[in-house]
Amino acid sequence: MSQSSLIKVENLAFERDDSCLFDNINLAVDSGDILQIEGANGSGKTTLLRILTTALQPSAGKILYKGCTVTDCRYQYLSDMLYIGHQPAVKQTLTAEENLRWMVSNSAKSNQLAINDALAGVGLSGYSDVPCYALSAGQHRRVALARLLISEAKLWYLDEPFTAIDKQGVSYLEARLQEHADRGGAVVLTSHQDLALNNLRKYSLSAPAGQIA
Amino acid sequence: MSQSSLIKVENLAFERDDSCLFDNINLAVDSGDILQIEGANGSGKTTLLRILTTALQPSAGKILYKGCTVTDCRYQYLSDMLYIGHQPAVKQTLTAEENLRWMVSNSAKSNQLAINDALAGVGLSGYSDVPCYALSAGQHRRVALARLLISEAKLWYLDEPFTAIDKQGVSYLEARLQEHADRGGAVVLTSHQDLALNNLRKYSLSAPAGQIA
Amino acid sequence: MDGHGIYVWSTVIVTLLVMVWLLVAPMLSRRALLKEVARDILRERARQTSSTSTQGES
Amino acid sequence: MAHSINSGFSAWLRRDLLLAYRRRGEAASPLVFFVMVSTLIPLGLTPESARLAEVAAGMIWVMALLATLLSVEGLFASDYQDGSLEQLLITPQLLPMPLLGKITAHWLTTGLPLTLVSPLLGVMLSLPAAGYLPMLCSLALGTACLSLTGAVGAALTVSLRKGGLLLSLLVMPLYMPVLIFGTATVNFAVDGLNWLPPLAILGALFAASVALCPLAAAGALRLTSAN
Amino acid sequence: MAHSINSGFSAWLRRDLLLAYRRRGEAASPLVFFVMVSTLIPLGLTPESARLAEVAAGMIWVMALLATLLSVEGLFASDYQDGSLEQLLITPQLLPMPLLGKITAHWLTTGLPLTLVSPLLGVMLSLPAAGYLPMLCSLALGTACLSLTGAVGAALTVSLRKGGLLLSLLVMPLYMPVLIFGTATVNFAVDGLNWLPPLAILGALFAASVALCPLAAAGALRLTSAN
Amino acid sequence: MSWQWFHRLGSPRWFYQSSARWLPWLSLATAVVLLSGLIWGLAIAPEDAKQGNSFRIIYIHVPASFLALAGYYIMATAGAVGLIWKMKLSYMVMKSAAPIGAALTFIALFTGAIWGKPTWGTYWVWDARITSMLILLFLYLGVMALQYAYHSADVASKAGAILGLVGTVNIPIIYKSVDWWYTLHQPATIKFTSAPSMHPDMFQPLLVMIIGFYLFYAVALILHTRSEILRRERKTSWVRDLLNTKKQAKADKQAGES
Ligand code: HEM
Ligand SMILES: Nc1ncnc2c1ncn2[C@@H]1O[C@H](COP(=O)(O)OP(=O)(O)OP(=O)(O)O)[C@@H](O)[C@H]1O
Ligand SMILES: Nc1ncnc2c1ncn2[C@@H]1O[C@H](COP(=O)(O)OP(=O)(O)OP(=O)(O)O)[C@@H](O)[C@H]1O
Ligand SMILES: [Mg+2]
Ligand SMILES: [Mg+2]
Repeated sequence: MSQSSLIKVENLAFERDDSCLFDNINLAVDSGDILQIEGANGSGKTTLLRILTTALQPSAGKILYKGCTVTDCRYQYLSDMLYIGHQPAVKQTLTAEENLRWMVSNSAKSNQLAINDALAGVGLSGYSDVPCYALSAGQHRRVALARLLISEAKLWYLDEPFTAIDKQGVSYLEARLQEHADRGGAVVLTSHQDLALNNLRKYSLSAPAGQIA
Repeated sequence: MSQSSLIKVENLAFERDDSCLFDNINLAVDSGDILQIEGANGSGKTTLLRILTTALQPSAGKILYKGCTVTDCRYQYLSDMLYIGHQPAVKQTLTAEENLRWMVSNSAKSNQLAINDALAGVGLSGYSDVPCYALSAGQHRRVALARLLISEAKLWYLDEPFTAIDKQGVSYLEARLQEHADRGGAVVLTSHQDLALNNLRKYSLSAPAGQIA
Repeated sequence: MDGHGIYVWSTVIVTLLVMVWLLVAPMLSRRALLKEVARDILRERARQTSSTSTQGES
Repeated sequence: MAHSINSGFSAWLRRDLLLAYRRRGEAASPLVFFVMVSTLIPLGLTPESARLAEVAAGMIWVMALLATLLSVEGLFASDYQDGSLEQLLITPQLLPMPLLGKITAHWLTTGLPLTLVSPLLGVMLSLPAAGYLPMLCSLALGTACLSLTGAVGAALTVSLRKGGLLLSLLVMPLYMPVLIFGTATVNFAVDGLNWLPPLAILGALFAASVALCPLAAAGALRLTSAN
Repeated sequence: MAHSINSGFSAWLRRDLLLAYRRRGEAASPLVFFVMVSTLIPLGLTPESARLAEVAAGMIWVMALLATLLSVEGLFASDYQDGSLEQLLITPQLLPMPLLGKITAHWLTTGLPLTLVSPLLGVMLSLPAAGYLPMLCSLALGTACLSLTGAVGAALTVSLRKGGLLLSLLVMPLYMPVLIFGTATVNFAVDGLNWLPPLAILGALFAASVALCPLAAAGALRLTSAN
Repeated sequence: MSWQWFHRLGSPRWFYQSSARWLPWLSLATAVVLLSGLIWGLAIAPEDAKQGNSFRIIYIHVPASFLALAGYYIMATAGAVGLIWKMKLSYMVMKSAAPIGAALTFIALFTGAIWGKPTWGTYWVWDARITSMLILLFLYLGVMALQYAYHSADVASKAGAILGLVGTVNIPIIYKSVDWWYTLHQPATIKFTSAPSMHPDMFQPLLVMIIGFYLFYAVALILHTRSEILRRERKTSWVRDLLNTKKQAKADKQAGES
């Protein structure tokens, strides 16, 4: 039944400038899973996520999506995937609404109603016509996170999604992640916080030897 | 005994584009205090901190440092103050060590030994000659936070200092803040996390009416 | 060289200087690199011995 | 998939046009630069119109080239900083199409306005009447080549913060043929020669750039943004 | 406090020089730009030395001006983005001194190299022999004025992301007097006139800029970065 | 099996070790050829009827110009091989070829400029070949600047290779266009002395010098590549072993001597 895994990572390794960041990573993510990647600062969580999204090339190993390597089914894989990184890809000069409309333009649900709902969901309903440079740090991130309320992607990769978000926002987001997993989606996220989620699995990256205090 | 307050804020108000973000803020911070400013995203925590550091002008009210308005004793106040904002002021092309040496160049303790100790303290001892763009998100912030281990400033303003820092790092920092307060310093910080600190006081900013979900 | 000597010799000298630099620069950097590697090896050895004798330094 | 390839093009085209519209003041800057530098020239050289006429075509072209060069630097810079470029790299669409969309938007907001305003400069620098039509044609085609080639350079330098002037070093040599045939088109017309041959060469350069540059830029982007 | 005022100057000077040194390749870019654009000119105009000689002084000055203009844009940009500028605003030192340090570093890394390399361009554009010394003097003084004035513009535009081309709009008018007296110095010398008067005017412009520009830039920074 | 040599050729280690063996012989040959060519050209060959002794600059100028151009193609080819076959060694060759090519281009420009003074009365004219040569220098400098700008050696070499490739497409275009541009403007006063009419006594030393410059190029390229290999592989075990065996050999030698 190995095909039934949504994502299967086999013997993944990454080295940069001839020094190995991690190797021998084996992971499987199924529908309904939420996988939290843990590890100290600099242990390679972001790097791992970027490899999973195909933005970086691994030095060795492979990533299978529904049993087929991601280079072979690249279009399908990338269409089913959503990634929110450290940098939220929010354009400073556009308003929250315009940013969101642009970000989800590939999605079927990209109508005005859905966008308004999503902005209301992340607490930005009053701000839809404020340019994003005038938003606070947390509001800025919320614009990017609003994608989660519209996206139809099955697979979410989230790099520290809770950064700068207040408590109420965090619990709202947690509920949203839970819901996505319950509906058969899968989430891979990094976070330094403990999350209140069912069916949460953890994967720990160890820090490169002897360098982290 | 009102002079004994290190910082005293009286009737502070701030409005931008004719809409009031907050008003009537009264605060006092004494030696040994740690003050956590709380509030939802967009409630004005960063704005308040920037006003306290004199980077922004308040619309009304005043800030007293040891009983004298900060515009009058500007030099003294700014010399005794340390501010780490959302943007950590870390130069991407310099190494961690160079960044730190530069940041603390006004401090008496800015010798090589102190710098190495500080870098080791934040877990970057192996990275002192890596340019900062090659650091991870958390390591990047740690470079800025290393200032706390050298600084002789009495008054620390920290805007979400724990962003992107791992758990071990957070508890190390908490201990450092505690120590600073115990030695007679004062800390004003914002954070969405609950902190494990003695003599912690909280100040809540309420969100501007009806806009935050 | 009937007044043209200065032109000929200046070109010859500059050319030779550049060519010599082209040969010497890589040799110097190679030597510096070899030294650096040697230093790395020594440092590693020192670290190994110290970490086996005094367990758990910073 | 045909649909989605196209949508990559038009979606990014529309987005970049919207962004440019949001910063109208700034999007107009290459134009302002073009006009202002052209007014510096009489100050630096000579106010005599007979002598200006001799240099007019060359100067207009040199300044158009510089204006394009300077603006092409921003093609990917802000996208890199705020993470949009990373998102672009992981869109399912093939990379060259969105890039072509971005480059087209760039041309529409710099090359095209430059071309349209050039007759004004022609008047200021006393360009002979026969030169106007060839100048419009050659600038329209030529600035498109410049945007396309510049995109490759911009992609190669995007992850170097503030790489703007390194960019000039990289692409300026590549710009020289365009400059030569561009000025030749105008000068041929002014001298009463047949100006179609140099224009045809510009057209050929344009065709080659459209075919190759988005590919090269895509390769360069994957490379540089991966570190 | 005398000590700390000076330390504000030299600390920021040293820091910016270190930053420039770290990106040597890039710090050399204004220079490269200057040289490369100067080769565009014969391509655009004419390869004949007699005609080039006529425009040499003006062209060298226009290109030096552009190179400075383009590099001055980066004076505060990266500091603004990474938060260093905010830290600068809350240093206890008086703001103009650190700013003067930054501006000096900028001149040392752009204006000075430009000046030193200008004789080479003089040769390439067939500048008559009498023009070299005046060119060196006028460029040294003039580029310093340009750096100082440019800093005010850079401070005004820093909080508008990517305001580089808007900047040109702001400072270009301020650059015109420098350009006029700079070229005049060289052209007077070439024509066998006394070139000291225009140079003296440049000197006066420089003195005024040193006194005023850091103050104005400080005011502008406080204003723009406060939002 | 047939790929084995290819694989070996791509191995920096193999290159480093075997080049150490040929290098002394190659250097010797270079020195002999260059010296004899230089003496022949500067002292023995007859003076030119029109230009007198300044003509002797040709013995440096022309070989340098040849190599400057050839060097670009060598560099671009190395870059292309690196991109296509992902061969580390050829990236290192590419990186090494850039400064050498730039230096030779500089020599060509410098000698040409100096030569211009006695022949044309000016150091610089905007002749088609001269202009293209200047542009070639810029292309080289661009590749070098890109190499220095990136701290990651991997990214730097790939970026340099892409730029090199774009440059190769462009070089013929640039040359053709500059040539065309010049014929539009050509002032009649300036002409090169034409090569084919050269007397054999003058031509033979030129040939020797050209061969000498090719050899020199090879030596310089190998030297630069060797140091580049060390730089990039300094963390690998074979470099460390290399140093250990070297030390061992030294110790043995000392023991043998005493
Ligand atoms: C900065 C100035 C100069 C540059 C950049 C330059 C460049 C070149 C180049 C690139 C070539 C090689 C052409 C080829 O491979 O076919 C060449 C050949 C040659 N150059 Fe120069 N040159 C310069 C000045 C001069 C001067 C002043 C003279 C003598 C009056 C001269 C005489 C020659 C001769 C005789 C040849 C070889 C014959 C030929 O291929 O036509 N050059 N030069
Ligand atoms: N440059 C600006 N121009 C106009 N309005 C701004 C600007 N910066 C912030 N604001 C507005 O001021 C309010 C307060 O912002 P501030 O950054 O102080 O919030 P915060 O409490 O720090 O939030 P967070 O928890 O998200 O960091 C927000 O509603 C925001 O939209
Ligand atoms: N562009 C880069 N070039 C070279 N090394 C890098 C680069 N980016 C990251 N690194 C190094 O790779 C390691 C892993 O970085 P990564 O960003 O993946 O860590 P992380 O686990 O996400 O850390 P954090 O919790 O701080 O976000 C770090 O040691 C870092 O120094
Ligand atoms: Mg990370
Ligand atoms: Mg905030």
